[in-house]
Amino acid sequence: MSTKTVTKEKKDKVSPEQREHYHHLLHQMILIRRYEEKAAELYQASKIRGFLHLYIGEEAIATGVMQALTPEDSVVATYREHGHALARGVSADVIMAEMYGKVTGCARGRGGSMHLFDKEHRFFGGNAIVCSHLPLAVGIALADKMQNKPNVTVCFLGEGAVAEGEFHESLNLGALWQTPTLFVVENNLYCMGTALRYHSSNPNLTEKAASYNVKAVQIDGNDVLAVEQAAHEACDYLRSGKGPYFIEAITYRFRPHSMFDAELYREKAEVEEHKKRDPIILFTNYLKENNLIEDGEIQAIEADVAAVVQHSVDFAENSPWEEVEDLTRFVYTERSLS
Amino acid sequence: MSTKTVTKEKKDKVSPEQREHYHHLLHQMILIRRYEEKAAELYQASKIRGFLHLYIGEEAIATGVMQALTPEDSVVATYREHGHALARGVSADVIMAEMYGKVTGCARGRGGSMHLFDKEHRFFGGNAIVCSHLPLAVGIALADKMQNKPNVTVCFLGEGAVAEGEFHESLNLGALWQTPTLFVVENNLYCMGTALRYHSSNPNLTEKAASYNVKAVQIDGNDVLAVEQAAHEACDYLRSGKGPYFIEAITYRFRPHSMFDAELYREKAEVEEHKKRDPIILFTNYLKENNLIEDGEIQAIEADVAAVVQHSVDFAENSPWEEVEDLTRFVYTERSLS
Amino acid sequence: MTLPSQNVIAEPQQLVKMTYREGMRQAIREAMLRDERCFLMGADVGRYGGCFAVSKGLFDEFGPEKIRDMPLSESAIAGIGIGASMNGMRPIVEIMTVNFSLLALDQILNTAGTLLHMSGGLFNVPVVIRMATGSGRQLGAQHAHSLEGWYAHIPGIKVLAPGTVEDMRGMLWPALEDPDPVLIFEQQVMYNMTEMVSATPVPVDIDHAKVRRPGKDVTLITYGSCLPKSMTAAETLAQEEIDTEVIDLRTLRPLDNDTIFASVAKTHRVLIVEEGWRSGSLAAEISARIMENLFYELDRPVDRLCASEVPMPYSKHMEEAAVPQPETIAAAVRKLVL
Amino acid sequence: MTLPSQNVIAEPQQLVKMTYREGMRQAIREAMLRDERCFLMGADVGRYGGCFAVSKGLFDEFGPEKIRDMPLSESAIAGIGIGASMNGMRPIVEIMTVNFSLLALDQILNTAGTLLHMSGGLFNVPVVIRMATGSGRQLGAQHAHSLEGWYAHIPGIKVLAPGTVEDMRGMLWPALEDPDPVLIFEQQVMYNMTEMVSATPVPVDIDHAKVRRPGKDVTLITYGSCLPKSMTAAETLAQEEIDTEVIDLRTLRPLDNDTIFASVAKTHRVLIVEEGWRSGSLAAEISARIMENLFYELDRPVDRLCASEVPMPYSKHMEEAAVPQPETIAAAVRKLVL
Ligand SMILES: Cc1ncc(C[n+]2csc(CCOP(=O)(O)OP(=O)(O)O)c2C)c(N)n1
Ligand SMILES: Cc1ncc(C[n+]2csc(CCOP(=O)(O)OP(=O)(O)O)c2C)c(N)n1
Ligand SMILES: [Mg+2]
Ligand SMILES: [Mg+2]
Repeated sequence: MSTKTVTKEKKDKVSPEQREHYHHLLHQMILIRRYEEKAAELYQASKIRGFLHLYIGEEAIATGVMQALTPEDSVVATYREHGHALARGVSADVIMAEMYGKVTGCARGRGGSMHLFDKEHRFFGGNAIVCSHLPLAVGIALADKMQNKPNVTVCFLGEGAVAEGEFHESLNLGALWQTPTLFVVENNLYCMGTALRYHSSNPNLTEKAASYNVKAVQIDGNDVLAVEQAAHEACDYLRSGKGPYFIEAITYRFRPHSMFDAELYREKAEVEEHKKRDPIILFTNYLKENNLIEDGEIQAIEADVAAVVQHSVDFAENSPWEEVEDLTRFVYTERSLS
Repeated sequence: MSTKTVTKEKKDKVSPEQREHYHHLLHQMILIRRYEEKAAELYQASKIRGFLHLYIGEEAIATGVMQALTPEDSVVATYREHGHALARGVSADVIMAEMYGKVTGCARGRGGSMHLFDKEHRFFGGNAIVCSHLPLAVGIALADKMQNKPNVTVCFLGEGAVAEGEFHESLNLGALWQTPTLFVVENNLYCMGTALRYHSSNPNLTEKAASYNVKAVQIDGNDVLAVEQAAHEACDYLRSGKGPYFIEAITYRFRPHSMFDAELYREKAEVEEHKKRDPIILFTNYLKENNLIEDGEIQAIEADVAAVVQHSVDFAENSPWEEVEDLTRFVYTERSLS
Repeated sequence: MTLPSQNVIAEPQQLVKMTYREGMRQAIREAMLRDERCFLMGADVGRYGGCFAVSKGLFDEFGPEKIRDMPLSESAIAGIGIGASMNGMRPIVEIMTVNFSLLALDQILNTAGTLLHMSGGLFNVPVVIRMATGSGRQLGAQHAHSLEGWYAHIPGIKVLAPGTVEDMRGMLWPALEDPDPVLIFEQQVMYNMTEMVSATPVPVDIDHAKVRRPGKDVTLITYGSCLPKSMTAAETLAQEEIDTEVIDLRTLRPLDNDTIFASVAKTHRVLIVEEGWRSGSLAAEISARIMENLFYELDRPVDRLCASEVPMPYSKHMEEAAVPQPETIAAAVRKLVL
Repeated sequence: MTLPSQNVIAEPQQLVKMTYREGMRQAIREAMLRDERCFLMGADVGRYGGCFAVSKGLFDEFGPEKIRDMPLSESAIAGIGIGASMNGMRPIVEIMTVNFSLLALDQILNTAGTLLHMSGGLFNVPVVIRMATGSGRQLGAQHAHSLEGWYAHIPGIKVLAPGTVEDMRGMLWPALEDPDPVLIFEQQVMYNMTEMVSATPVPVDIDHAKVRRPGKDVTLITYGSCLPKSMTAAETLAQEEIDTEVIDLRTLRPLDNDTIFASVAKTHRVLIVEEGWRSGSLAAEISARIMENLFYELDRPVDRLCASEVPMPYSKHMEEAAVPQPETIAAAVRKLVL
């Protein structure tokens, strides 16, 4: 595990725009955190059902990466994707409605927590077969490349996905065809209950990625500024047409894998140890130490976030269910595509 | 492609046993060659049907590797496996009968050229789904390991198989569990009609294998002595329990991929160039230069081989077909296993 | 290990309350104690305790060699299990759920299903592959398939579907005794279901379907999660003086025609209930067999109640609408006796 | 590109002799010329000319960007095609044969089949996936499956099975126009079959089955390689004054009930012929539908003639015995009119 902490140099001269940007990053991370804390609560209250995978502890990654994207870029994510969807700009309301299973959800309540979709934000799911979204991401990027569009496709995956055959096939093909795909591995050290050393004969994932001739870097995934910087470097590289890029962001999942996990495989103390490097605390401290934020501003962020979260809950609560008669709609397309 | 030629040092003092061993190697290679030349002829005569993949040009690999095995070791091969079966000691008669589709064939005529099997010689096929036999080989080796048997399992594969997801999964698991599996990649530069550079973003296969922490070496697959030596080193390593081993043997397929290949993807001249490094010619020259074989001895080998080949054809010709009533036998086992 | 004849166990058994989950856990435990060739392998079977907690505690009891945690590599998981079974071991392979088993389908169909026949009867594949199946937990389109009936299309494999705790407890033993590949499909939604079962292990007769409720008016053929639903429906119908015979298929391949036909010849009216998609369902196969063998016995056309042909929606009301429920089952039976 | 209405093409077409293989080659060529979003991708589609020579010549005409050679990575091949189709392209994906498609089944079922429904109608998957299917060439157990009827179980995809050169030539166009995933199963054994077809492309009506031979005594329902065999059988039967109506399903999912039912209502006797394994066959589904809808119209129970439930043997006489032949088809029809 990386032990690097958030960039230490004093930032005395920071432009107002930069300051605002920092606040935006903090806002995003706090939004994801509070939103998921609420989701966990709603799960206990049986408002949300199915599998619910929380991103708590990993917020810096989605937040940092999204800063480097344009609206035309594409995002493909796993089942642990509330953070990615929120950071990409998908409305908190429609995500919450989706988790409630309401028709106003971003997938009409058919997807649930694991299958968030948003066409406008080019958010291609919410995919719950581990690693099956990697070929998708290569294909989406290939299509951009063949259409001479300067876009990148970001694909988030867990370190557990690295063992799947499709990882191998996708990295090879992405590299072979030089598709503008950014693979971001969120290495939270566990694949459900299996630590990396028990499922990978070589736990050095950047070495694995490099064996496909894919440019690969390892970063501190709890340091939002480090993630942001790495994402910018990656996207510059990708937009210059040099082929895929691989970021391994080391992080930690503070919560159980899903709501059904008794966490037999790790000690409480280990979790507590990692919580000391909570990405939100790290970044807040950094901002405070550098006089880049005031307490009141933090409170304002919290207040704003609380309002957004509450609004999403109200929206979901007050939304209707999909009509049962519509069950068989969208198995096939209703109208012809242009 | 490797440019190394067969080991050059003069061998002045060679024991009679060693001399005999060399003749055995040559005999094996010539047997495979003549046997397959006959098979090609029989294909033209419609005696053999289906897919027929010839090993011609690659004989040094199977021949060399088998020298390091004990009868208790296991062999798992591809659809291009006549050479492996012969070198492993499977009877030429039952292989030929199999290719004829006769009930006396090593798989009752149900397998054909791509599916040779022999339980006594622990020859686990003849597998025709590219790469699907790698997990088998890891599993067979795992079973030996769990039963504390000192055996190794050799798995032959083509370089085309390296792109499949199962390659990745199998190397990882073999390495993770330290199974005594020897992966022998017969790199004949083409996956059907696709040259390595068009299907692998990194054409350095030992580098790929090493990224799993698997011990990997590249050798000249046309040099039977180099292959034999590498196989011995590999098996020593494997029997000492250090985990899987990967040999990339560079070679060339002189014939089309199968009998249905128009060879649009390579020039005749390229094939001719490679034929200069015919493993049989290289080894014969080496033996001659070192006075390790006389012309008469070569003729004797050819005569013996011709008799074996002819015997196999006669055997096949004179064998009966399986009864049609037996079609549904062996979908399930007829008796309970002990 | 050998299977005690069922007749031997004639003395009354002490009964204990057990969950469906515990039934399989005990069965695995007992198999491991009985036969040292047995071991459990799969992702998260060990330290995590099994994705559905089936193997919880076994890692502590048997250790990492016998309860083998694996990476997410479904194809290799199946293939290694197959290989190990061919070389003296009796692996119990867990592929978390049927949804992920599609990644292992090549191994199941092309390797496990073919090897015995293709090798002319030489190579048995005595592997047992377990996986969870079915909907009912709001897990959405990629986690709620019921494909066991679809798997029953594959020659060379056997398909078991325990619908009671007794069967869950008692099917593994005969499955492990079977010389051929056996798939066991466990109903996700039933893991917490309890039943009184024998305190000592009793192997179940996997060659025959079982009449769970005798009746004279209608034959209701089902299995798995639709069995308890059908029993409930039958109770409701009994109050309306409709006497329903409920047949639990138990084994989906090979199907036990005799038990089915005997019941149809008695009742002359048939409903088949299952959770698979209707087109190409196992229910279609049963309907076709009845057509072919008992056409002139039928008072009414055989009817099927299957799942809607949709990827499973997340929201509860939609998921419930997509599959048979006690009310819809009862309604379908009523239509047959009108 | 838009599909010309079939009515528009009313003028007599110039006819040319064409093979089934050439039919698809021309269809691909025409699609590429018509629509710049189209490209062909798959292993050996380019330099080799396609494993069955379907795309021979296209690499020279369109170049490596449009005729994309790929590694052996079936899952990624399918997944990348799906991804590219979701982002503006119209890929024609070739997965050599149905036997290897099992490696891509997760992508086909869990991704292509679910995305539209799971995303609440947001994301279309307009991909076309082609593969060869069927037996008849002595390719043995791992190269001779007929699984298209099995694929027809999957919601969200369409399954086409050209049984004539006309259909092979004319199905790709409407398949590419279709906003949903379409699988095209090409009969290996028919690639050399010739027919007179229109010199200019004519799209085929993929929404309806086609009566290939009107008749009044018996309805024979079939498709693909069993179509010519059934036509031969029908001619034989005609000489015995048995008038057989032959229905070519053409599209296996969704099934065209109307055409089937209309014929059954006329003849009252039905035989379904296909090359898939009997249990769980598409034939079972059709039989069940007839049972449910036309029970009282039937003079005899619907009969099925399918493949023996065995992995396909290599030897010619056994392979022939395993699947329907004109003689066995005729015999089965005779039994219906006795
Ligand atoms: C193919 C497949 N196998 C297994 C699962 C069950 N599963 C869901 S999430 C998960 C763990 C994945 O771990 P990782 O990739 O590290 O991501 P993380 O959950 O840690 O973010 C598993 C095993 C699945 N969804 N798909
Ligand atoms: C999964 C799968 N995909 C495709 C094929 C078709 N196929 C048979 S052999 C072959 C080439 C394999 O090349 P390589 O691994 O280099 O072995 P070689 O034939 O050169 O010995 C292909 C593509 C197959 N049998 N299995
Ligand atoms: Mg993880
Ligand atoms: Mg090769």
